[in-house]
Amino acid sequence: MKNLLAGIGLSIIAMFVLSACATSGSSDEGDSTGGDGAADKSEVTIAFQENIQTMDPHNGSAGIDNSVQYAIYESMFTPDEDGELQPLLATDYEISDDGLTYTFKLRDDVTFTDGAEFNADAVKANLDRIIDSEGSLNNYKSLRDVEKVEVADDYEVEVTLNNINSQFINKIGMLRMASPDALENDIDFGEESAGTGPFVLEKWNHGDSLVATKNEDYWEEDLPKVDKVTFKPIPEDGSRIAMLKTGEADYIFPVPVNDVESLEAEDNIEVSVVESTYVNYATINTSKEPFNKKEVRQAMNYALNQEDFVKVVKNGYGIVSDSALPATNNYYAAQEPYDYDLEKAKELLADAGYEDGFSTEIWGSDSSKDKRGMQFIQQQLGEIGIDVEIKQMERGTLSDEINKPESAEDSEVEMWYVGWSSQVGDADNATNPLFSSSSFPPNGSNTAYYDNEKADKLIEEGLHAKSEEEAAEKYAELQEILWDDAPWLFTAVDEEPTAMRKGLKGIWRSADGNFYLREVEWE
Amino acid sequence: MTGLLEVNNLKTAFISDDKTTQVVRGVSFAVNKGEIVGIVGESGCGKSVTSLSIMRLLKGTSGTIQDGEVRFHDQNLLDLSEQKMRKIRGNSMSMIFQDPMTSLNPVLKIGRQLMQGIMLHLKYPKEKARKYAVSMLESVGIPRAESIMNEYPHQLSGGMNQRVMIAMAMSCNPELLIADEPTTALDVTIQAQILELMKELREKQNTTILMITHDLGVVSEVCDRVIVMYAGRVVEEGKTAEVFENPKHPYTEGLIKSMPKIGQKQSRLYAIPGQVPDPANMPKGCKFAARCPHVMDICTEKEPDLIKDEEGRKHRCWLYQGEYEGGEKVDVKSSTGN
Amino acid sequence: MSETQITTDQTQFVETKQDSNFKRLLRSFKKNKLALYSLYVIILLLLIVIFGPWITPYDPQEANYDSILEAPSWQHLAGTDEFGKDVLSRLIVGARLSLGVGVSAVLLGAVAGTILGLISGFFGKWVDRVIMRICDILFAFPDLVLAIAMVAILGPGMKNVIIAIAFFSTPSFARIVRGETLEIKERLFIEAERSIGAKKSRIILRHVFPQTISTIIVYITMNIGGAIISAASLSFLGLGASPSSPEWGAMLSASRDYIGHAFHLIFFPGLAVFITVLVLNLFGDGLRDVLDPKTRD
Amino acid sequence: MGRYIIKRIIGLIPLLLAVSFLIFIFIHLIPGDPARLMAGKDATNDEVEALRTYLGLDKPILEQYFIYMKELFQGDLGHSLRSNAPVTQLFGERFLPSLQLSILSIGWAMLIGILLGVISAVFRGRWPDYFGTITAISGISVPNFWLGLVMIQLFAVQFNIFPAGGIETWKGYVLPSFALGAGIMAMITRFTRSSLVQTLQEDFIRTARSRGLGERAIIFGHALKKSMITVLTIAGLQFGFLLGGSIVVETVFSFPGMGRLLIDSIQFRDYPVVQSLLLIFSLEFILVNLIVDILYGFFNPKIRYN
Repeated sequence: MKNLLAGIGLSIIAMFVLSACATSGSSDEGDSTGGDGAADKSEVTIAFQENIQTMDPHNGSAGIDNSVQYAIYESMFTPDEDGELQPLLATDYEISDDGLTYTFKLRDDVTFTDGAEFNADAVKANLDRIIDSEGSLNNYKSLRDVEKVEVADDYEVEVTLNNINSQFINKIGMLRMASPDALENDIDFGEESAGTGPFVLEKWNHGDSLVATKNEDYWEEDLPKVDKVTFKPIPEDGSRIAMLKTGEADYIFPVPVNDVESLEAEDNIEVSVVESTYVNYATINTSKEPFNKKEVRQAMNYALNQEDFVKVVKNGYGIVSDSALPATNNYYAAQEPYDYDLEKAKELLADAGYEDGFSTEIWGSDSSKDKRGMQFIQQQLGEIGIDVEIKQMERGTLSDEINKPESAEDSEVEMWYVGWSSQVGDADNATNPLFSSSSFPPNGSNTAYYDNEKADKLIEEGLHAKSEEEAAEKYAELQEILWDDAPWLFTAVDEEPTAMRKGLKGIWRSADGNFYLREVEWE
Repeated sequence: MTGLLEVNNLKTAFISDDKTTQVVRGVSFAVNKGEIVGIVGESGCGKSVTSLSIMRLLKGTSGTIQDGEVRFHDQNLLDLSEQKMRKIRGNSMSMIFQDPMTSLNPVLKIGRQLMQGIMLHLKYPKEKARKYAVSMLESVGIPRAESIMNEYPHQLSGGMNQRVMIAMAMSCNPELLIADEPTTALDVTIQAQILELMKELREKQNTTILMITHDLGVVSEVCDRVIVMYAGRVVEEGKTAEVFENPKHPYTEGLIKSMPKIGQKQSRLYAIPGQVPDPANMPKGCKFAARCPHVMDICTEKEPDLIKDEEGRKHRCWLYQGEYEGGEKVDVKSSTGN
Repeated sequence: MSETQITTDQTQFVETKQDSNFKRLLRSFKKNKLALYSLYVIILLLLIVIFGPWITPYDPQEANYDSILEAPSWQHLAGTDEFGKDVLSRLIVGARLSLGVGVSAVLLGAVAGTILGLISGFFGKWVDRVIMRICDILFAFPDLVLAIAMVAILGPGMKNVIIAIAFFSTPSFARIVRGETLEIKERLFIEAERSIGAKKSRIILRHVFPQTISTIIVYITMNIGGAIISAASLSFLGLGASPSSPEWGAMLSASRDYIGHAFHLIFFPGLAVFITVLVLNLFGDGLRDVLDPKTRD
Repeated sequence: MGRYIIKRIIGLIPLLLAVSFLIFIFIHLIPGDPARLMAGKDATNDEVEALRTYLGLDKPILEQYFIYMKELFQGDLGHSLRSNAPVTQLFGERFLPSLQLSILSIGWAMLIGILLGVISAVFRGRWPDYFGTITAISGISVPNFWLGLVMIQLFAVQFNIFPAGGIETWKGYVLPSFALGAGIMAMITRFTRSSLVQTLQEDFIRTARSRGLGERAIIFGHALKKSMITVLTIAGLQFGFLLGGSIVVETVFSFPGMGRLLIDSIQFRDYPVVQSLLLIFSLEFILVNLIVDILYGFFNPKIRYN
C-alpha cells in the first residue's frame, strides 16, 4: 500500500507534467515574471480589473475593451494628455457651414496589417458596418445622427448628419478602423487582428491574458518601441498590487486608493493620479414622494459631507462635486457648493413637512466600492432622520429592476448609487442620458425621472449648437438648473491613481478612463 | 511428558472508560505435544479471550493481560517483546478463527494472503513461496488450487475459506494450532469435513491443537482432553471420554444434558436455568451457585478451589471438596495432567 | 468471531449496570477532550450571542471619520474599519447574525431534507427514484453556483441567503435520512406494524422518524459550520447580508479592498469565522462519536 | 466491464437531456437581460431591441432551447454573446488550468490526508491523533477565500515567495492549490481515519496479526486497501467539484479557471456560456462518478460489473 501512495504521488506528478507540456506549446517562454522586477526592456505587462470582453473593434463597450483595442486598431483622431483631439489616421477635418457635413482628410501612407490599404473606402466600410448594425454593435451610438457616408476622394470621406451635433467629432473621431478585407471576410477578431495600430494581436486567452506583438511595418518610424505588450485582467485588487510589487506587472489600474500610500513607499514604483470624468452620485427619484419636493432633495445634499465622502469612501482620492458635470469635461461650469449644514438640512426638511424624516431605500451594485458609498450615505442621511435601507443587487438583476418599469409611475427605484463616465469633449453624453425626460428607463439612465422642460430644451440646444461658445453657454445654464434642482445626491468625482514600475514611459491614462500606449517604452 | 503449552493463573481484563472487567480470572491448564485439547463453555466464559491472550492478540481491543504466565516451550510468552512474539505467531504457533468469510481480507487475493506468512517466516523467495502455497492449498483438499490463488475470498464458499485459513495456519508447520470455534459458522456437513481435516493434520504432522468451542459435539468428536470454563475460570478438566461419561461439576453435567443426542427424540432440549453472572458484579462464592441444582450453603460463601483428584480429574466444586480433602490444589501452579 | 463476542459482552455488561443512557453519553463525551473544550467555546459564543449588544466596548454602528482604518491598539483591540467603527464591537454583535444564518439555514435544510428522505426511503419505488435523481443533479453543481443562482433569482439579503443555503444542503440531509429510513424499514417491528394495518404516516412519524433523530442532530451540528462558511462566501461575493450589517462575511467582503495595508480588517472577521466553525465542527465530531453507534470507535 | 461502462454511458443520455432543460429554464429565470447589459447604460430602448434581435434573444424561450439543442447535437456549444468566441474555445482555455489546479489540489490533499489519517488511526486517542484531528477539522473549518487572502498577504506581499495571482510559472499554482486542497485534505484525513479505525477492528486484521505480520504490513498491506474505497469515493466526488472550478478561490487568486469564467458569464447573462458550462460540469461530475465506480472494482473485488 506504500506503493499505492507512491503511485498516487507519481501519477499526479505525471499528469501535471503532461498537462503542463500541453500548455507550454501555446504559452510563451514564460520568463516574463522576473521575480525582482528587473524587467525585460522589450516587454510591457499591463494589469487591470475588468475582463476584456471583445476584440471586435466596433463593439467595445467597457473601457478596457477600447483601450486594448486602441493598441491594435486606430481611429482618425486621438486625444492628447490634455484631452484635446489630435489627428491620427486623419490629418484634418472640416465642417460645412450648415454644420451638417464633416469632411475628413486621411493619411495616405498607412496599410492594415493584413495588407489592405487604408483609404476613404476603408473608412466608409467601417462606418457602414457600424451604421448597418442598427444598434447591435456598441459603437452605433456614436453614429446615431449620421445620414450618409460618401467617399469624396481616395483619401477624403464625407459624413452627413441629420442634425447638427456639436459633440459629433468626439464620437466619430474615436471610432476604430479595421481592414475592409477583414470586415468583408468576417474574420474572428478574437483570433486575429487587422488594424493599423502599433501592435498586432498575438494570442488572446480569454480571462487570462491578451498578448500583442510589435507591428513591424507601423506607419510611424521608430514606433513602437517595445516588442510585446501583455494585457492581463486581474480582478482581485490585492493580487494586482502584489503583481506590480513583484514586477509581474509593469502598469496597473485601477489602484485601490487605499493602497496608494503603500505603493508610493516603494522605491521602484511610481504612482500618478488622474482626475477622471467619473462622477459618483445617487439619483433621487423626483417623481416619488417625498423626493418630488426640491427642499427634500436639497436637504439631503446639505446633509452629506462631501469632504468626508472623499476621505472615507474614496480614501482621499476624489474631488468634491460642484456640478453635474465633472471638472474634466470641456463644458464644465462650477456651481455654489452645498455646504455640509445639518441645521439647514433639517430646516429644509421641516419646510417640506418632513421634520421627523422618513425611510427610503438605496439601490446599488454589489461591488465593494459601491457598498462603501452607500453605507456612507446611509450614515449621513441618518443624521437628519432619513432612514436609508441599502439594497445591493447583482448587476444583471439591478439593470433589470431599473429598466423594467416603462414609466415614471411604475418606477420602483428611490435612490440609485451609481456613477457615470463620459468623454472629455462630450457634454451631451454626460447630460442627455441622465437628465433628459426622453431618457427615462428603459430609454436611458435618467433614474431620477427628472422631468424639466427647460433642462430638456437646453440639452437639445447644447447638442445642436453651431459653435463651441453657444454650446458652452447652453451647458452652463443647464448645469445651473440641475444643481439647484438637485435630482442627484452629489458626491464626488473620482481621482484615479495608476501605478507603474519606474522607468516606464509613454503610457498614460485619460480622464475618461482609457489608456494609450502608442509610444510606450522603457527608459 | 512435558507440556508444550502451559498456562498459569492467567488473568485478563477489559479496561473501559472507568471500570475494569475481569474476563479471564486465573486460568491454568497445560497442553501436551500431539494432543487435541478442547476448551468448552458458554459464550462469555472467557475461552476466546484465553486463546487470544495466549497469542497476545488483544491489541485493538481494550483487553489487557494482568497476570499469569503463558509458557510455550518453557518460555513465558508474556515476557517476550512484541517483535519476538511476531516471530512465533503464524510460525510455531498459529490460529484459525470462527468466521472464515470475515477472517480473510476481502480485498486481497488468496494467494497473496497465503504467501505473506510464508515469505515472512520461511524466508522463501516469491516463486518458491507461491509453489509452496499451492501445495499447501492442495494438502488441505482444495481443488484447482492454482487458480484459487488468484481469487478473492468472496468467490469461495465458507468451507473452502476455512480450508484456506487452515492452509494458512499450517503453512509454517506450527507446533501449536489454536482453533477458535473453527466450525461454528459452517454448515453441518462442512463442519464434519473440517474436523476430519484437523484430525488428519494431527495424525500426519503431529500438530498440537487447542480447540476452543461451545459445541460439546465437536469436543467429543476430536478432543483427547477437555477443559470446561465458566465465568472466567476452569471448572473441570479431564479426558474427554471420562468427562462425558461422568461429569463431576454440575455445570459440565448441565452442558452435557443440553446436548442434542442422536437417535434420541427429545421434544425439548434441556437448558441450564438462569444466566451467566455479570463479570462486573461477580457474586461471592461459587460463580455457578445461582444456577446449580446442588447448591449448598457454603457455595454462596466461599469459592471452591480447583483440585485434582486421584483419577487425575480436575474440578472446582464443593460437592467433592469434602470427600477429596487430600486432593491437590492446582489453582496457583498446575503441574501437567496425566 | 471472538472479537465481536468481546464487544457484545462489553455492551451487555454496560447495559446491565442500569446506567441511564444519557449519563453514559455524557461520560463518553467528557472523555473527548477536544469536543469538551469546544463545547466551552460554544457556550462562550452563545453568551456573546445573547449578551452581545451589552458588552461591546463601543457602539458598533457609530462611525468616526477621524479614526478610520486604525490598526489594533489598546483602544481598539481589533482596530477600526473604513468608517472608524470599532471592529471588535462589530464582531461581537455580528456573532448573532453569523451564527443565526448558519443555524437557521441548516435547520431549514434539515427539515426539508428529512421530509424528503423519509418519503423517499419509506415509499421507495418511483418516488424514491425521482427524489434521489433530483438530489443527484443538485449535487452535480459546483459549490456556490446554486446558491449564487438562487440569490440572483430571489434577490440579495439575509433571508434569501438562508433559503439558498438551505436549498443546497437539503439533498445531503435527504440522502442520509433516506439511508437510515431504509435500514429501519427493514427491521422487523415495522413490518409487523404494517401488517397490523397502521397508517403509513403514523409509522413514519411514530417509528421511523424518532430513530433518525440522533443521526440528524449529529448531521445538523456538523453542517452549521459549513453553512456559516457558505454564508460568509456569499457575503464575500457581495450577495449576502446588507453591507452595513456586522455579519462576519459582510465585514470580510468590505475589507477585501484593504488587504496589504489594513490587514486586521480581513484577519479578525476571518478568524472569528474560523474559530466558530472549528469549535462547531470539533463539537459535532465528538457528538457523532457519542451518538452515532456506526462510527463509534 | 466494457459493456457495463457503455450501458452506464447510454443511461446518462436521458439524464443529461433533463439536466440541460432544467439548466436552460433555470438560467433564464435569473433576472437580467444580456442585451441591456451589453448595450450600456446610455443605450436607447431601440438599440437594445436591435441587439436583442441580433443575438436571437427575442425568440420564445422554448425555441431558443431547441435551437441550442440542435446546435449541441451538431457538436456546437454555441458562441459567447459577449465576445462571440466559441464556447468550446473559452472552455478549452480555462479547462487546462482548472484541471491542473484540480490535480495538484487533490494530489497533495490525498497524500497528506491519507498519511495524517493513517497516523491518526494508528495512534488513536493519543497526541498524534489529536494533532491529526485538529489539523483536519481546521482544514474543513477555514473559509478558503480567507485562507487565500491570508496567504497572499503572507507569501506574496510580505515574503514575495509566490505570486499573488496569475499562472505564468508553476509557482502560481502553489497558493491556490493550497487554499483549495485544505478542505479536501481535511476530509480525506477524517475519512481515512474513521475508515481505517473500523477496518482495524475487522476479523481479518486479527488474522493477519495471528500470522505474525508487523504493524506496518498490517496497516499498509491489509487495512489501507480496504479503507481506500471510502477515501476514493470522497476524493472522486471532490475532484468532480474541483473540475468545476472554485469561484471564490479563483477570484481571490485571479486564477483563469472555470469558476471565474462561470461567474463572469453569469454576471453578463452570457446564456450560451453558462448553459454549456453547467452542462459540461454535470457531465464531468457524472463521469468522475463513473470512473470512481470503476476504480471501486480495483479496490473492492466484491463489486462485479454485470
